[in-house]
Amino acid sequence: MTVTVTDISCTRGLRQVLQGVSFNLAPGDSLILRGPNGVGKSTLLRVLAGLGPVAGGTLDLNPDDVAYSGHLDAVKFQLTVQENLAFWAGVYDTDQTIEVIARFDLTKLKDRLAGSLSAGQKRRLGLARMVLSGRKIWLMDEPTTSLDAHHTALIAQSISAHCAGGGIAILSTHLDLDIPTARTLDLAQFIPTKTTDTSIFLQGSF
Amino acid sequence: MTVTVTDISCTRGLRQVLQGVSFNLAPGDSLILRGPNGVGKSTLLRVLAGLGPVAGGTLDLNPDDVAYSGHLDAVKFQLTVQENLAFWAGVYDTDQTIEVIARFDLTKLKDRLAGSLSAGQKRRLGLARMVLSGRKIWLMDEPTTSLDAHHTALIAQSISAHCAGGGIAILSTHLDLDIPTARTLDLAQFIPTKTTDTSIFLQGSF
Amino acid sequence: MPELGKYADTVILAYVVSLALIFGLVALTWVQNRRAKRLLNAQEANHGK
Amino acid sequence: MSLWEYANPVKFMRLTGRLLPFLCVLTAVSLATGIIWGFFGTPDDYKQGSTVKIIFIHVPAATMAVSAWFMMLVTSLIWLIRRHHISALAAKAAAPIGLTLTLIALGTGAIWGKPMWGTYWAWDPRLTSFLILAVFYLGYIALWKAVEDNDTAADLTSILCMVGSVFAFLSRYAVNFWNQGLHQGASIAVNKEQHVDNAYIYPLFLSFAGFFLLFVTLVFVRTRTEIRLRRAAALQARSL
Amino acid sequence: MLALFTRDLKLAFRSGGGFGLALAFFLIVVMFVPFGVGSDLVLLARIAPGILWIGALLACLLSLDRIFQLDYEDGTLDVLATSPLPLTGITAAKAAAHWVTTGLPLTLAAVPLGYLLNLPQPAYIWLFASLAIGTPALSFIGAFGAAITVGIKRGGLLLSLLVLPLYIPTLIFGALSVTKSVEGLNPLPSLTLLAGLTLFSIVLMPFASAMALKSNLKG
Amino acid sequence: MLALFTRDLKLAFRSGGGFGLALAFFLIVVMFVPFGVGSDLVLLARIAPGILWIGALLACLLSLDRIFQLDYEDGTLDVLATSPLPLTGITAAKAAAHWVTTGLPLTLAAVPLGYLLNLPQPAYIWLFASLAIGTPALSFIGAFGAAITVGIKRGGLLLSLLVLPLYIPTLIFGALSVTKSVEGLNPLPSLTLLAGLTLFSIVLMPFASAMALKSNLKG
Ligand code: HEM
Ligand SMILES: Nc1ncnc2c1ncn2[C@@H]1O[C@H](COP(=O)(O)OP(=O)(O)OP(=O)(O)O)[C@@H](O)[C@H]1O
Ligand SMILES: Nc1ncnc2c1ncn2[C@@H]1O[C@H](COP(=O)(O)OP(=O)(O)OP(=O)(O)O)[C@@H](O)[C@H]1O
Ligand SMILES: [Mg+2]
Ligand SMILES: [Mg+2]
Repeated sequence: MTVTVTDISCTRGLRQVLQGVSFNLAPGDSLILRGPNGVGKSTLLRVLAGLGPVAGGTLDLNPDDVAYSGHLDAVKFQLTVQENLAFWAGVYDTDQTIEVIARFDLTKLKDRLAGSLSAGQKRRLGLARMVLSGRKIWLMDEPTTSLDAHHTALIAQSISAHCAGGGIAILSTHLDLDIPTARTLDLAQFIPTKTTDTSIFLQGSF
Repeated sequence: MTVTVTDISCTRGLRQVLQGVSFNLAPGDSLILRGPNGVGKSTLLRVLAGLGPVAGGTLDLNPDDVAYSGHLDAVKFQLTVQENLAFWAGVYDTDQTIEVIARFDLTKLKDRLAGSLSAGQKRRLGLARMVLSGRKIWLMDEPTTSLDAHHTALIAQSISAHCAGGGIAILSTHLDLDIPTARTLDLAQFIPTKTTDTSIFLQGSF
Repeated sequence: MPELGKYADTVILAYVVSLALIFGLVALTWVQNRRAKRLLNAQEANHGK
Repeated sequence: MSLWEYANPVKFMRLTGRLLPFLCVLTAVSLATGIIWGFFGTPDDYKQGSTVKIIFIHVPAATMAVSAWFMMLVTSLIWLIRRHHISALAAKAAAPIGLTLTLIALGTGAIWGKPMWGTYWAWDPRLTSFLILAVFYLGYIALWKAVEDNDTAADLTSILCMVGSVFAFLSRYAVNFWNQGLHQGASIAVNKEQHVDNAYIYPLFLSFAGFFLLFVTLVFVRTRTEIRLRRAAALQARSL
Repeated sequence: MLALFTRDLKLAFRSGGGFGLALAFFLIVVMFVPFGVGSDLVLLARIAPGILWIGALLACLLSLDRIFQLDYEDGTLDVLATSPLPLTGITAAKAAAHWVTTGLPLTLAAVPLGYLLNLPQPAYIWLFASLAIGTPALSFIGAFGAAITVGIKRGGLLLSLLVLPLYIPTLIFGALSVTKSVEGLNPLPSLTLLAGLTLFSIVLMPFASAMALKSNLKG
Repeated sequence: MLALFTRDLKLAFRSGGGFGLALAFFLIVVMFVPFGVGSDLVLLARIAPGILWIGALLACLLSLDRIFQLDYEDGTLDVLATSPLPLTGITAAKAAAHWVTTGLPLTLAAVPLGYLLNLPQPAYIWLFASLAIGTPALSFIGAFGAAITVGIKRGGLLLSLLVLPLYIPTLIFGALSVTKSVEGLNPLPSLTLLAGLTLFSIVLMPFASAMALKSNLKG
C-alpha cells in the first residue's frame, strides 16, 4: 500500500492546470498540498481519488484503499448525525459508529438532524466518515474549513494518529496544521509554464 | 448610520442559541465575532441582516444600509464572472463592475463561467458583491473561508478600507484577520446558562 | 410545368416545404461553418504559436 | 494504413477538404436531376394522380432519416470504444441533419396524407414511429447543448444514442402491435411482384443518391465546423 | 427588477435551453395520449381541448421549481432579500420571466399540437386565445407555490401537490372555452372569467408569494 | 447496497413524505381529467385505462430527479463512487428504492382511482397487474435518465425529454393490456411483452446508468 505519482498532468475542462507532479508516499507518510487559490489542489485530489481524468503521467495507488472528502460535506440534512454515520458504516461495512462519534466530539449532537448543524459541526460530521471508512489512504480537500481552533487541532491529531497507524494522508490546506511528520508540496512550482498541447485539436495545423 | 444591539437573544429552531448580546458600532467601527463552532455566529449575523427572528432584546439598524454575505457564495454557475457582478450592479443600481473586478483580482477570470472557478475564486466573486452594493454596513460570515494567505490579506484590507471610509463591518471568523481597528467579541460568553423559556408553551403548566 | 391536375397544391406544397427545409439546413450549415472559420482564424491570430 | 488514421483532425480536415468540392457538385447534380426528373418527367399514377411525385422526396428522406440515426449509433460506439474525437463530433454533426430529414419525411407524408387518407395526420404506426424518431433526435441534440464539458457530453450522448436505439427499435415494434396502419409497405422489394413502375424507379434511385450524398456532404462540413470550434476553444483555453 | 427579469431569462437560455424544454415536454405528453387511449380520431377530437390544456398545465408545473429553488440553494435569495428590491417585485419579476420562458412558447406550440389530436377547425383560435390569456395565471399562481416550498429539499412533488388544486379554476375556464367553441357554443363567457382570474393572479399573487418567501427565509 | 437502499427509503419518508407525494400527484392528475374533458361517464370509461397509465407514468417521471441529483449536489455521490460499492449496484439499489417509494404506491392506488374514472369491472385486476409488472421498468429506465442528467442544473425538464420516448413501449404494452381486457380481448400477450421489457430494463439499464454516472463524475 503505497502511493506513487509520476510526472502527472491534470486538466480541468480544456485548461491544463498542473504539469509534472511527482511524489512517493509510503505507509505512515503524509503530504500537505499548498498553493494559492486556483493552483489545482482540488483538481489533483480528485484525480488521485479517481474522480478526474489523468491527462498524462502515471498514477499508482489502489483505489480500494482510498477515502475521499471534498469541499462538500456529503452530509444528508434529513438524517440525524448518527444515522448519517450509520449509513456510511453500512457502506464500508464496519460497526464503529459510536466510537467515531465520540472521537469527533459529536456525542452531544448525535440525535440532531444534520441539517440543523452549524457549518463547523457539519464539517466534523463529514470528516468522521474518513475514520469510519477504515481505509488507508485519506484524501482530504481543505478539511479544516469552518472549524474553530480546538477542532482544527483535533483533526490534525486524527490525521497524525492515522499515519502513525500506518496510514497515508494527502490533504490540501491554506492554514498551518500541526502534523509534525507531514511533508509539504507547494503546487505553485507545477503551474504549466509552456503548456504542452494535450488536446489532439492543437496538434498540427489546419 | 449606527448599529445598536441591546440585550439580544437568538433562537434557532426551538433552541435558544445566544442570550444578552449587546454592542454599539459607529461609522468606522468593525467587530469580529469569535467563538467555537456552533456558538451562534452565523445565527447572529442572519438576525442582524433581518434574515432571522429576534427572540428578545432590541436591534437598531437601518436594513437599507445592510449588505450580507453568508456561508454560501450566491454565485450563479451558468453566468460568467462579469455577468454575475453585472447582475448585482443592476440590483444595487451602480456601474462599478469593472473597478470591483480589478480590486478583487478577478480580471483574468472575468469571462470564465463562474461554475468553473476554484473554491477560493468563487469566494472572491461572492465577496466582490459587498463592495458593489455600496452599502455601509457589511455583515460577513467567515469571509475568508477557502482563501489563500494573499487573498485573505486582500479581504482584510478591503474591510479596513471600507471602515476607514466610514463604513461598519461585522464579521465572524476562526482565523486571525489583520484589521487593526477591529474590536473582537467572543460569543462564548453569551451562551445561555439558564435558558429563559421563550416558548409560550413552556409558560405555566398544564 | 407539368400537368398536376387536382393535386397541384399538394404536390407543390410538398416540394416547397421539403426544399425549404433542405435549403434552410444547408444555409445554417454554411453560416455556422463560416462563423467557426472566422472564430478560429481570430484565435490563431491571437494565441497561435 | 487504416481507416483510423482519419481519426486525426489534421488528416480528416485535409481529406475532407479535398473531397468536398467534388461531393458538393455531385450532390447538387444528382439531387437536382433526381428531383427535377421526378417532378417534371414522370407520369401520374392511375390511383394517386400527380401526388405520386412526392415519392421522390418522401421515400429517400425517410430512409436517410433512419440511416442517419444508424450512422450516429456506429460513430457513438466508436467513440465509446476507441475514443476518437472525430467520431463523436461526426455523430454530433449528423443529428441536426437527421432531424431535418425526419421533418421532411413527416412533412411530405402529412401533405400526401391529406388527399390520400383525408387527413394530415393519423396515428398510423409508420407515421408515429417517425414522430418518435424526431423526439429522439431532439433529446439527443438537447443533451449535447446542455452538457458543458466536451468529453462528458460525447460520452453521455453516445450512451443515450446506444440506449435510445434499443428503445427506438422496441417502440417501432410496440407501435405496430398497438395499431394496424394505413401506410403502404415497402415497395422497392427486389423480388416482389408488385413493385414500383419503371417510369418511377430511375428518378427515384437518382434522388436516393442525391439524399445520400447530401447527407455525407453535410456531415463532413458540419464535422469540420465542430473541429474548428474545438480547436478555437482549445487555443483560447491555452491562453488563459 | 429588470435586472432580475433579464437575468432569469438569460439563465433559462443558458442551462440547456430552458426555453425549448417545456415545449418538448408538452409535445410528448400530447403524443402519449393516443398511446394510452388508442388512436381513434373521433375519440381524440372529443378529448383534445382538455388534453391540450392539461398538457400545457403540466409542462408549466414541471418548470415551477426553477423559479426560486436554485436561488435559494446558492444563497442568492438571501442576498436578494436584503437588497433594495422589494420582495413583491422580486416574485413578480420571476413569475413574469417564467411566463416568457414557458407559457408563451406553450401557447405558440398548442396550435400545431392540436392538429395531432384532431382538434376541430373552429377551435384553434380559441385554443390559442385561452392559452394566451390563461398561462400568465399559471405562472403567477405557480410562483406562489414555489415560494411556499422553497426551503424544502426535493420539494418538487409537494409543490405540484400544492399548486394543482389552485390551478383547477384556470383549467376549467380555459378548457371550457375551447370545448364550447368545438360544440358551436359561445366561448366568450368562460374566456372572460379566465381573463378575470389572470388579472387577479397577476395583481395579488406576488404579495402572497412575498409573504411566503419572507417567512421561509426567516426559518 | 442494502445500506443505500434503506437509506434512500428513509430519506423518501423523511423529506415531507416522498411516499405520499407521487401518489397525491397521481390522484390530482386523474382528478383533472374530468375537469378538462368533461364528466361524460361513457367517455371517461373509454379513456380510463390510458389516463391511469399516463398519470402513473407522469407521477413517476416527476420524482426521477430525486434519484441522483441531491446526492450529487451535496457530494455524497463522489464519496459513493470511491466506496466499495460498484456503480452498477448503486444505480440498481437507487432505482429499486425509487420503485418502492413510487411505483408500488401508484400501483396500489390505481384501483380506487380507476373507480373515479368509471373503469369497467373486469379491467381492475389487469390494471393492477400491468402496473405492478410495468412500473419497475419505469424506475429503471428513469434512473438511467437521471444518471445522464445528474450534472445539469435544473435538468428536470431535459430529464423528461430524454426519458419520455424511452417510456413509450412500456406505456403502449401497459395501457394496451388494460384496454384489451375492457374490450373483452386477451390481455396476456401485451402483458407478457411488458414483463419482458421490465426484465430487460432491470437487467441491463443499471449498466448503462453506471456508465453515464461515471462519465458525469469524471467531468
Ligand atoms: C407523416 C407521415 C408519413 C411518414 C412519417 C412516412 C414515413 C415513411 C417512411 C419511413 C417510408 C420509407 C419506408 C420504407 O422504405 O420501408 C415511407 C415510404 C413511403 N410512403 Fe410514407 N410516410 C408518411 C405518409 C405517407 C403518405 C400519406 C403516403 C401516401 C399515401 C405515403 C406513401 C409512401 C410510399 C408510397 C412510400 C414508399 C414505400 C416504399 O418504397 O417502401 N407516406 N414513408
Ligand atoms: N469545471 C472547471 N472547468 C474549467 N476550469 C476549472 C473547473 N474547475 C476548476 N477550474 C480551474 O482549474 C484551476 C484549478 O482549480 P482547483 O479547484 O483545483 O483549485 P484549488 O487549488 O483547489 O483552489 P482553491 O484553493 O481555491 O480551492 C482553477 O484555475 C480553476 O479556475
Ligand atoms: N436550522 C437549525 N435548527 C436548529 N438548530 C440549528 C439550526 N441551525 C443551526 N442550529 C444550531 O444553532 C447553533 C448555532 O449555529 P450557528 O450556525 O449560528 O453557529 P456558528 O457559530 O456559525 O458555527 P460555525 O463556526 O460552525 O459556523 C448550533 O449549535 C447549531 O447546531
Ligand atoms: Mg480547492
Ligand atoms: Mg457559521
